[in-house]
Amino acid sequence: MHSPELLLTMYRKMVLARRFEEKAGQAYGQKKIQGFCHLYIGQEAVVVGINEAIRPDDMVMTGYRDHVHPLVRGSDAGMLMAELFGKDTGYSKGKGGSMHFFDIEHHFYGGYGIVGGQIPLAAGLAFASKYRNEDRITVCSFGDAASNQGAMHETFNMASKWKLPVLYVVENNKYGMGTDIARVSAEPDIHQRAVAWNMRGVSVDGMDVLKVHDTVKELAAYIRAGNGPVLLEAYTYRFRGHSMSDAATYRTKEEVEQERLRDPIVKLRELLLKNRSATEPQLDAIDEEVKKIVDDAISFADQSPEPPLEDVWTHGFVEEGEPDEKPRARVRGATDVKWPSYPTDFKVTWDLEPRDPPAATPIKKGAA
Amino acid sequence: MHSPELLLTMYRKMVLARRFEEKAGQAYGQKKIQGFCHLYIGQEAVVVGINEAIRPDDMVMTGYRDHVHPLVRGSDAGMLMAELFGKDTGYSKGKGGSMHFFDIEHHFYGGYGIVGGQIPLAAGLAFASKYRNEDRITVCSFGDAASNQGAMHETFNMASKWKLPVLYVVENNKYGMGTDIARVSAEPDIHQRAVAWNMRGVSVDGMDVLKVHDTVKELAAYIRAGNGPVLLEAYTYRFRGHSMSDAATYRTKEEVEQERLRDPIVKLRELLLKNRSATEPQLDAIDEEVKKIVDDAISFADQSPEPPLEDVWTHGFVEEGEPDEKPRARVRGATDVKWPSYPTDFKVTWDLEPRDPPAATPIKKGAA
Amino acid sequence: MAELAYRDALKEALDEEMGRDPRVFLMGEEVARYNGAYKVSQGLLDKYGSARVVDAPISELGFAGLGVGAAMVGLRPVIEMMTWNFAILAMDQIVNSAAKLRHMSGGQLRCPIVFRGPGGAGGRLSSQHSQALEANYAHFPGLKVIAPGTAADAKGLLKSAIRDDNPVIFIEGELLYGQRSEVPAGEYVIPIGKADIKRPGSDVTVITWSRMLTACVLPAAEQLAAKGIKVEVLDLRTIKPFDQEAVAASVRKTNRVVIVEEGWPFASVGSELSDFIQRECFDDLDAPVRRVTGLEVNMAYAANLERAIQPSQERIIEAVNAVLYR
Amino acid sequence: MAELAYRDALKEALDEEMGRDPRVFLMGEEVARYNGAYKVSQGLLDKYGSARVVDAPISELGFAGLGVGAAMVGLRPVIEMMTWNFAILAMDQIVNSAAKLRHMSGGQLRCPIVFRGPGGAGGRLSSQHSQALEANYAHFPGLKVIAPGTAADAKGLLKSAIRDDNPVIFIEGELLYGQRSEVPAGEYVIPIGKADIKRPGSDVTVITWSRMLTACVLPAAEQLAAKGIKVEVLDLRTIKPFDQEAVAASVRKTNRVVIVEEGWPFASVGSELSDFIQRECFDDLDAPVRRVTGLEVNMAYAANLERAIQPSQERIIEAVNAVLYR
Ligand SMILES: Cc1ncc(C[n+]2csc(CCOP(=O)(O)OP(=O)(O)O)c2C)c(N)n1
Ligand SMILES: Cc1ncc(C[n+]2csc(CCOP(=O)(O)OP(=O)(O)O)c2C)c(N)n1
Ligand SMILES: [Mg+2]
Ligand SMILES: [Mg+2]
Repeated sequence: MHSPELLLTMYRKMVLARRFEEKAGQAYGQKKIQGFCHLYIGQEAVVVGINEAIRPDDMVMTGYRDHVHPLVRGSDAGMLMAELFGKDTGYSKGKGGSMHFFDIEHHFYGGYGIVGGQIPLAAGLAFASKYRNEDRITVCSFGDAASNQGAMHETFNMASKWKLPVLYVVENNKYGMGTDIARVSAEPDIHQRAVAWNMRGVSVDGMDVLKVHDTVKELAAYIRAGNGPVLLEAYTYRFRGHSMSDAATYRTKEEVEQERLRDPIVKLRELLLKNRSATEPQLDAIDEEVKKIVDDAISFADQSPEPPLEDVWTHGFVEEGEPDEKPRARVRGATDVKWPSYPTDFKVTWDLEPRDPPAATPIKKGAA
Repeated sequence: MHSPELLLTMYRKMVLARRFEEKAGQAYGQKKIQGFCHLYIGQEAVVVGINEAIRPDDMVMTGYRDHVHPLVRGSDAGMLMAELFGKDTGYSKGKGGSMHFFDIEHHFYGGYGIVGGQIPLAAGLAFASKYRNEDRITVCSFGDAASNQGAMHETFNMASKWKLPVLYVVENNKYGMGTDIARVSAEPDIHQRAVAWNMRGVSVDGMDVLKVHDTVKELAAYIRAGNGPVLLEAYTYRFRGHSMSDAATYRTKEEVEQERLRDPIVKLRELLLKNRSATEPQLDAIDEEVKKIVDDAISFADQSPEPPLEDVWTHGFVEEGEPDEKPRARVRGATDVKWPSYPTDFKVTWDLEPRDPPAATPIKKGAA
Repeated sequence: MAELAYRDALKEALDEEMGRDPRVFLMGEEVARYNGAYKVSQGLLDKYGSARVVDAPISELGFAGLGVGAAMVGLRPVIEMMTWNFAILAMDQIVNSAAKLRHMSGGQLRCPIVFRGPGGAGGRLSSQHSQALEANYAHFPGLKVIAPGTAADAKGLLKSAIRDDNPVIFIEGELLYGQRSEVPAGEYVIPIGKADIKRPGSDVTVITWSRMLTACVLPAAEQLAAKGIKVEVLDLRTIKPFDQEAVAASVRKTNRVVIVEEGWPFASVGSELSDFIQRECFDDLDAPVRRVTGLEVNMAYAANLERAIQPSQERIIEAVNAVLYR
Repeated sequence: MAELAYRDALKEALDEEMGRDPRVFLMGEEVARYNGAYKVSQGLLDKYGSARVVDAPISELGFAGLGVGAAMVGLRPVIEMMTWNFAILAMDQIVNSAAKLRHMSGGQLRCPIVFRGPGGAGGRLSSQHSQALEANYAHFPGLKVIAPGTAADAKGLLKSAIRDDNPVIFIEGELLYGQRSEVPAGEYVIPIGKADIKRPGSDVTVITWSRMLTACVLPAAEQLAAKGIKVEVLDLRTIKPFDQEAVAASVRKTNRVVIVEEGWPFASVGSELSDFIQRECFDDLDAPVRRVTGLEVNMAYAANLERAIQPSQERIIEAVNAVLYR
């Protein structure tokens, strides 16, 4: 039911994600990357499973743990690494850094550092799709701890009421920084809360890339068909600390070891071999290929110049007629960049509510 | 099961509330009251039912539709009216006006103009009670439309997780300004949302003062016993517009007429007579007594002076040693004012969480 | 020229811009069926339908962010804040998302959005409902801030704001909505960042914006004229970026300045203007810059206190006399 | 005197105040089990228990409001904001509840609460995490704003803030936490509203606060001293109410002023100081007030851009030379 191509793609992407993050971690140790740096190691099955289940032109957003989301969409690894290094060749010319990746060419809309801040924004992306009758959906992920932000409540209500085409994915890695989510949540089963917004809530084993893929496949179709938003809770785990400065003493060695047994990459590799979808040498070749990509990314980032000092002043206000920056064209001289373009002349053909006031909702009397 | 005294008290308070609001509405027409003025007419059964079911030293808060909440607690009608008139003899010397009533002597903590703003504050009152091992509870009401504010989500999570002694009452009068709550809510049955915070959710016919009373009696005991917060949805209706400037054309005449048939005062009067808890002349006497109180309130407010101009500068920063204003002592020369006083030397004897880290919550795997 | 109420001038701007550009939509509390809490959007639901004139729940942070998201992908939202007092709840999405998106993305994104609604005192509404908050937004790089004082300026500037490719904070005067004044016929825009001399003069420059212009500055100038004092009234209209040239030119002409603003004095737009003037026109100033502001207190409900807290003709005249050393 | 890290000085203040007054409690994200994101509350959970050192969910608006409520009924909450960038989400409860309660209630209530946490740039954190937001709070009547630059000031002022009966915004320097400096032994408080001359001088006054003091103002003064220029460094410590007398006295002595602040220039605390000085010391000024601020741009992540955006010794020296007309 899963083609070998799909399985191998997912394997390759998870390994790419893992190696990219490991290298980023090393570079942080060498102070080539500074500030906050939130690694995604352990959680790869979530984004990879999602990405292979949606369309390339669907839109994706997340929080500050955002390196892997664009990477698996097809972003240039070297330019992502260069962004981490604060170099001119980074996607944002070193303006954003680790927490604020953006790759609009690949429909990755960021990278937000305010916990939960992306949740309303994603509803806006989805609103625009619906407004223009596009059939694209938006996938917005956020952490378990972000689910206690008021922004989520406000947005889920609107998204559900207006049936916006957006999939919210809570990447439940059990901790918000050092805090076990169950310690600060009255209802730690986050997808169970979805009823409060009359919204579909689903959970999935986020360490199993196939389950994530299959679940999202179904949900994406459901959402694309106009059924409104879904909240998907993916149970996952970060093998590293919250950020580079976190020794993660708030969890036991046993817990971490236990979780490492669920490593999604190991699991998929075993499956591929068991299935005979791939041979050891094939997989080793992929590992090698990925290693090279990531090594190249590091050298590219290393060798790239810092942004020019005048860049302090750029990307403030957009001047009239000023075009958007197209990073891959700028940095790699790419001529195949497909930049999203939106119609300026169209007709809005749908109604959010019936024009004639519906019959007044009946007056309620209460149970007691 | 309800003593005649209780029934008569509730009757008297509902009539007092109604007459007070009617007079305030008239005074608004005469421009003696200005700005926003949100009348509670039609909803009286909610606050009266609650008030007779809680203790006088329990704490109460609400939004800007706040005239009646303190009135039924025992606030001086004249001083409330004077506040509406912007006079020196008002509870806040004319600083707060209609939307910001405060009467600390009667444990009425305001009067907030930011929709939903009182929700976190009430959790703070309840937190303080718990912190000091007091057995007082807090009752915080807000409107149906306020339930879409993020502040509610954030607060309910904390209140429920920490089992704070607070009763949240959503006074569901079906509209937030001109908007039918069902038009902007994915789950318009607001108490049903309580599950999202693992919180008890209850509804009651808010036009029936006895039902409100009995429900709150039970809930107050439940909360006082340490079982945590409850969300009570009281279905009610405002007979007037949102504020004085609202012609309320967004609802049909029929709907309003239909609702007027449920007038809680008429209903209770009929019950009292049917029950033989009171005779017509007795009730008429109460009506007369109330009329006099309200007439007096108007003349008192009318005859009171404006605050002195120097008052522009008062009640900014509290200077060291500066006492709090005790309105009834200041205005009426009352010597029986019981001002809340809090211990400054005590021991905090409870833990919010067990000191030893509890066993880690088990790792979840997801359903799909 | 025809007279139009300030609210109707704004409505014309919205209507014209929604007519010419399907990407423009209006979202906010009570904007649709109720036709706007202050009736600025009267008739727009009927004309443009419920996808383009959207009644939002009371979720300021949520729908502000939703607007920003829509702006990121090619729409041009106009987000109505019922008043700017409530927008404090949405501030995170305004200053941390809208104001930073182009920069954080290294120029990949733009955020053409207008946040608009009434600011300042609303008339006997006490402290939570009577705040002039322009300084709080003007402080942040990445936001333009506009606060028109007349119907004509309101219309022309709102149209410019909607066409601008940057996030714009558009603060209307809550007490101006009913005020009628002359508005040019037909379509026109007023450029962002240009001040306007509302009354020429040579003795003192009074700089102001929004409601203070007609509520007390122009009447005070009239009174002073009767005493032979020629006040130049400079209406900033755009607060950020403000018109440095116009300010400097007027100060160089008159050598004396009074700044009048409704908001609080501390770290306000007036402070910024004063700082600019004392540095750029140091040798031109014959007296220190004086300011007339809302008093450094929370707004009271009582009529006499509310009056005393706000700038008045008397206080302006006093300040003008002070800079003239009279 | 012993040397103490800024974070430990703050911890001592919290510990001493919690020890002397059971009404004081600390609430915020990661303050308890994790001992604070910046370790300011190290050990306090163990000492005071989970009712007094409370790990909050990521619900800034909610727990800020909860704190205000607790302050209304006799507790003295210290609410930690993990950084002030996130407190923007809580701003409504800070400015619309805490700052207005005493006034709205006509003096019936008081709100003794401290909101504290780090402000300013954190070191390569890009724009959403690098904001110096003191101006936004100082703008509102009803709030005191404190921003200490040394460990000793941090301790003494935090103790005063906790004892104060008003809401206090206490902004720590995110990059100061590890900085060690001398702290007096034993208990002491530093009064709110008093500036401190951190280096006396007679040629130019440089006014600053928080991290800029040690990060660039004192080093620049040292460099200038080598050139024979005697800079008086006035550390504001309290931003609101600021020490008008100390500012005026220093300016009257030196006749030249440079204001250095980490935040953006527009409508900032520096604008306010400049306005105050040009008016109160108009005849004392030999040169216009100059300001060195964070540049009017969003913060970039790249090391060189981040450096260039922040005030520097070079820019301070340049400004000092400018006011000296050298
Ligand atoms: C509004 C806000 N509050 C606090 C922070 C600091 N902070 C950054 S990440 C984080 C924990 C978030 O945990 P979670 O949502 O579970 O995501 P995870 O890091 O586990 O992916 C916190 C508290 C922030 N960035 N923004
Ligand atoms: C944060 C905020 N947003 C908007 C408003 C304007 N406003 C005042 S009352 C109101 C409707 C509230 O309706 P509901 O919560 O149902 O209470 P009700 O008035 O029906 O008692 C609105 C939108 C406000 N005061 N505060
Ligand atoms: Mg997490
Ligand atoms: Mg309602």
